[in-house]
Amino acid sequence: MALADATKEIKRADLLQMYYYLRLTRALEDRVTALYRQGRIVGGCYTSHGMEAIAVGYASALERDDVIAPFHRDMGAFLIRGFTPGEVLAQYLGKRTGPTKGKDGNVHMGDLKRGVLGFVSHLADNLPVATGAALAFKIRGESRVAFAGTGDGGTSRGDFHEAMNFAAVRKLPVVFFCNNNQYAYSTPQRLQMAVSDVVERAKAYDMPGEIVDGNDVAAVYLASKRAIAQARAGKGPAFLEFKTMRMHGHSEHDPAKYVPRELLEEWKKKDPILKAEQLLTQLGYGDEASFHEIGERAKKEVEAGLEFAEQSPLPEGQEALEGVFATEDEVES
Amino acid sequence: MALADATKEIKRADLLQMYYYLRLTRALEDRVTALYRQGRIVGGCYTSHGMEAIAVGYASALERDDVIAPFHRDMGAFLIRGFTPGEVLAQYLGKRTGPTKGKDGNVHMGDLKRGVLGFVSHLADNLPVATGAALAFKIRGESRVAFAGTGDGGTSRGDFHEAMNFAAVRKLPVVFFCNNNQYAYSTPQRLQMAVSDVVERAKAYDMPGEIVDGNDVAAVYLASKRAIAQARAGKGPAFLEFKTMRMHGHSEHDPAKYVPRELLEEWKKKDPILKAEQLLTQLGYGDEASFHEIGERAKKEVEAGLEFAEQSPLPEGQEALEGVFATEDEVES
Amino acid sequence: MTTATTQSEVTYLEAISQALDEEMTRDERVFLMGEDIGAYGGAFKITEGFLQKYGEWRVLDTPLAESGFVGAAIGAAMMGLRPVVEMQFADFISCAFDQITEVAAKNHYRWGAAVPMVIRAPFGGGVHGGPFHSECPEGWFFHSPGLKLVAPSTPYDAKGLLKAAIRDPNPVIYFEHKFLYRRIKATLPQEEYVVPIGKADIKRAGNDISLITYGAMVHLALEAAQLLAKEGIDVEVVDLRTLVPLDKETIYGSVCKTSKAIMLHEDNKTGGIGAEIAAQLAEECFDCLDGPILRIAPPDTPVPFSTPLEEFFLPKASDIISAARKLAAY
Amino acid sequence: MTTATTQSEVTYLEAISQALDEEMTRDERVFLMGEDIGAYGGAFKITEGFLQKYGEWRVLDTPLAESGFVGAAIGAAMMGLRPVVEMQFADFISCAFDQITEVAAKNHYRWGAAVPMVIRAPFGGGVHGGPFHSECPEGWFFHSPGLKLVAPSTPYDAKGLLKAAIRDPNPVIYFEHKFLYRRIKATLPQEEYVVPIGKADIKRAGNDISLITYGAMVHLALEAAQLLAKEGIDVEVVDLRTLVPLDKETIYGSVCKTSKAIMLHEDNKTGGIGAEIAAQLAEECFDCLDGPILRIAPPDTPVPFSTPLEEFFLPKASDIISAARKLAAY
Ligand SMILES: Cc1ncc(C[n+]2csc(CCOP(=O)(O)OP(=O)(O)O)c2C)c(N)n1
Ligand SMILES: Cc1ncc(C[n+]2csc(CCOP(=O)(O)OP(=O)(O)O)c2C)c(N)n1
Ligand SMILES: [Mg+2]
Ligand SMILES: [Mg+2]
Repeated sequence: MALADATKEIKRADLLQMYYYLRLTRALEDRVTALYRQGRIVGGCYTSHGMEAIAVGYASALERDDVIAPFHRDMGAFLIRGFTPGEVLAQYLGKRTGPTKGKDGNVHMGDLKRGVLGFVSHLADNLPVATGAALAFKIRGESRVAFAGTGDGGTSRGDFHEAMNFAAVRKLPVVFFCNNNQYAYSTPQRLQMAVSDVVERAKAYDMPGEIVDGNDVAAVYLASKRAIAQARAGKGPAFLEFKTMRMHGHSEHDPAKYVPRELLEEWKKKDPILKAEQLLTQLGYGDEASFHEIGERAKKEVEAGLEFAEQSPLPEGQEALEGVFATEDEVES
Repeated sequence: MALADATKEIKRADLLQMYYYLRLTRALEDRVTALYRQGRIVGGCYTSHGMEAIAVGYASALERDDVIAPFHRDMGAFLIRGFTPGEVLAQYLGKRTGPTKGKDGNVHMGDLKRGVLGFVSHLADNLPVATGAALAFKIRGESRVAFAGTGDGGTSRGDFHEAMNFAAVRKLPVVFFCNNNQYAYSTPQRLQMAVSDVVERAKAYDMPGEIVDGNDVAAVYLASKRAIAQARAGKGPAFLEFKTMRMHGHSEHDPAKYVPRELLEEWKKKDPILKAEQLLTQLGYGDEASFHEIGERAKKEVEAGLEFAEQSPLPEGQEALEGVFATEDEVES
Repeated sequence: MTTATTQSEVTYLEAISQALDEEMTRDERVFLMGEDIGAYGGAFKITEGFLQKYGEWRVLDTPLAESGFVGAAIGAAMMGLRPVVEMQFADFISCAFDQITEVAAKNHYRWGAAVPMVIRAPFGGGVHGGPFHSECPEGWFFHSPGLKLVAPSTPYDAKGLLKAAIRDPNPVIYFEHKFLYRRIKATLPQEEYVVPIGKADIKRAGNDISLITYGAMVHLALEAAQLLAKEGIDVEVVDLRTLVPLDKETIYGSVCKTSKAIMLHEDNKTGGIGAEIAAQLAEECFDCLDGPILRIAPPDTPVPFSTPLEEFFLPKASDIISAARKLAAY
Repeated sequence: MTTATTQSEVTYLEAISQALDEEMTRDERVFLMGEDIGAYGGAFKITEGFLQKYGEWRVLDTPLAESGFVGAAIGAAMMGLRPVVEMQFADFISCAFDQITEVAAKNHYRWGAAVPMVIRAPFGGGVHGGPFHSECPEGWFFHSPGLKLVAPSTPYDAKGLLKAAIRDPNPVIYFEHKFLYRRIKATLPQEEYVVPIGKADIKRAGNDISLITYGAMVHLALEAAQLLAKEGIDVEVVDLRTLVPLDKETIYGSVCKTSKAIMLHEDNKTGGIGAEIAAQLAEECFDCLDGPILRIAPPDTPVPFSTPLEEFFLPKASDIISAARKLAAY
């Protein structure tokens, strides 16, 4: 099989690292979910459970200098970019040590120094923004790439269209992806779009598109590598559709009764961690024992992070007034 | 030739009527242009010169009960819907007898009683609106169709995408068209989109699309008939790309130096009135003399309209305050 | 209101549901559009059960595209239907801003086409929603001629104003406060009623100071008024209910009685509705005024997420109390 | 400003061109985006010749998609460039509203990312543009924390404020008045200068009444002030220049001197910037005031097209004169 062959090209260390990030993502989000159920997290709580391979795969395929505009189920990308579990948990708990200092919650994080554009709730809003980052790279002649995504639902927004179109016209170095988990909140794909594959949408921009098994971290990684290489080579944007399934409710409060149980059963078998373990085993890169060890390491990191987050201070009320405007010294002028 | 055959299916009277409307549109807009050059028209002045076949063709293909959301170069559609040259000129001159009573200018006209949704400057804004009209028809089980268009430039806007998508998902009885005249103001198609035919955009919605010679009124009419029939039969929306060329500047003030002269020379030969005359002659429906007679009739109507418009009163200043809100008695409640 | 045989208490949220249900039953032109309002019953469950009752063409789940479905509602309204559109959160109304301000608001003025539609916008903070799930966008639309705006504070008003909004021949934005959804209850009259658009309501009569507000802040105002009463400061709480058109008669009447005014709202201070009312008072009731016109509103920042930040941001009873004391002493 | 060897007179429009040209030469991070700004030089010809001089990657014709290219400008700004985006008409800014208010305005507050960019918005009426080519959208953005807004009234200010806007580390909306483009001229200093954001300018000193305004209305104010001077009413004309942040010091200083204030603007009256300033005065300068705070602004309608309607709609010198007389007699 072509894919199986190709995965041999991925370095052992890289694959193992991706596996580690799959486990770290899972452990961290399981912890978040538990905290939410204990009432210790207020506000929204969106996880990537069962979809971790997407963010882990694409973020692993990028270079340090590249910029990402993650989607709201891309925790793995934050982790790979260096956001620690402690920072993430501090963010969830509204602590001053979170990336937004308590100004915003949950996955609404970003950090220019780590090349992560902060998520904006308004879905697809960050696609034109990432396109603009790619425009900057092109204007300056840099060999950097932007990588930006949205969900199946988000592809219905006008900003998706305007970003895709602009990027295609100017052949900008940006890779767009859609995290197609078959539902947008409760809305099934058939009420969201008339095409059966989101990738069809790329045809309107003469943009190359590819359908990828979103639960296979190696497939995501390799497809991302190809698209990134094309964009970096100046051949213009590309579109990737990562097929997957949302295994929880939209947010923790949603029991997702509108999803047929069989669908979940079916996809449970395709769990990205399971899939990665099968691959690693097949390639002789790991076994039960080493998987267990990595899982434990991830959990420990999360627990250490939680301790950090819990011990971190909340912001003081009047900090609400800070930061509306940037000051001269923050940007070179 | 298939098209030549098909045009035989168009009733002689219908074809002759379309020819008349081509001439009426041309005569009216030539008059508007002349007035503009005399400084008697203030504000913008957009004409359909060389593109008249589009509006005349599609508006002739619709039934009385259908609703149109015309584009800013669709004067023929207004005329076919019963807007008189007098009303149109009154609109241009800001008179109280214009369809907007002086509240708005030029092609920004509409009238629900005549099934015409008023043009909104913000391009593509009326596509979701027309989609909503089609939704109303579907909800009420009426056999009516909405017909709505924009230019090649307008297809880049998010509202184009959102309208096309919604219509496709719900299989609404709406026909979208793009009046592709190769430029959006000064912007050539290649800076507007990456595809070479606008019709490619329809693929993103699994919507049937067709490229049509926009300078051939019979071709426009027949393609519109087909798309309308499909929509009316409940098979969902369709998309038509009318290929044409803008023969003047964007607006009268624009010399359009950015358009290669050869392109204009080439398209001049494809003038829709010329083409219609060739067809009519071929079918034995008319000759030089009858064309001349129809042209004169059109000009006379325009002159009579101008007299009406000139003699019409301007609104009184305080009428500016009227009409912000609708009153109960305007709509049944 | 005439007294009536009463039903059991309903929440603010249930009152909204009832209004929708009654209007859909009364008038078959009324239909609903929005994200996840069908099988799911809406993010806040306001339309739970509606899909089953009215079918998928009157309870229409839309693609995730606010501009598109607001535009579609405009078109359907012009064709004679009465769409009620749900924003999942008021914050996302920014995506439909162009359709609302340029198309819906101006159609009738420009070419005489009435656009009878309602946009329901769950707004406001105090729910740990952060910058994108707590916004108060009414200030933008307040400054857009052609739109009516309402913002009920009680279950009674919520039901009556929504029914009035649906029957109005114009585009109406209905600001429903998320914080109030399940926090307040009332017994509603069993017979039909409508709360007319354009009428403010004195929620507490008083002689010393007019406290002019709307939405969730009405409850804070009443709370503060009660505490101030103990100090002998008699506050009149004016609940605007309708933001456009403003009920100048009631507002001016109250201020001319008390000679002192405080504006209170949850929307950002600068350019908020309180500014307009203060300006009107300073222009048209200047001679009635016995002191400065004070404003209590959040600072000019987005709504922050973390609890201490959001608490700092939102107006508090103590803010009202100190403003009232200051004014009373004037 | 230090006096300088002067060049020939330039129009308001040329002043804007000069600022863009100088900043693009000074700082290679500055680049332009918009519809038809390249080969065509922009709908108003402000960037005529720029494409030839700076190339197609610094003078970028965009697809017709305001949300898309404003979003792209935000991204490029965060990557360290200094985009200047042109709206073909300010009216179309509604299409980019979401990107401006939710992304550009909030990024720094939310996660510390500075967004140094400028949106040029040719605004205002008096040009027979009708409802979609005459709008004054500043009121909406005035009420959106995180944006700076400027609106120059003279060639000098137009140039200096645009340069300041480009150098500012924040998103700035630059409202340039279409009516003034070719109607006013001035001789500008030859050496470089910047007009700092946040400083109002007294365009005419006076002792009796403060007339507070901005944009094209400054010229109407000066005209009226001259006529009023003949009647012995000495009007001070305060040109705000910057709308956010407001120069409270200058505004309050003027009003505390004259004790009387009139707000004048071309944006719709209700919820306009005049309301906010009036509210601030009524709150913070109440004791200085010797009369009501008057507002002169168009009614709450779209901008109508036909000449008599638009003339009725726009403020006139006679409106100012009667307001000033009324206030002087107070
Ligand atoms: C413009 C906008 N409208 C509505 C919402 C509310 N909302 C948040 S997530 C969501 C569904 C998203 O679906 P999808 O894009 O498929 O992503 P998924 O959650 O399935 O991963 C909705 C409707 C939003 N965030 N933005
Ligand atoms: C949203 C929006 N942005 C900008 C404009 C200004 N504008 C008016 S017409 C036009 C070009 C339109 O091109 P196209 O859609 O191809 O129509 P054409 O005029 O070529 O028939 C532009 C940019 C507008 N009307 N709407
Ligand atoms: Mg999804
Ligand atoms: Mg065109």
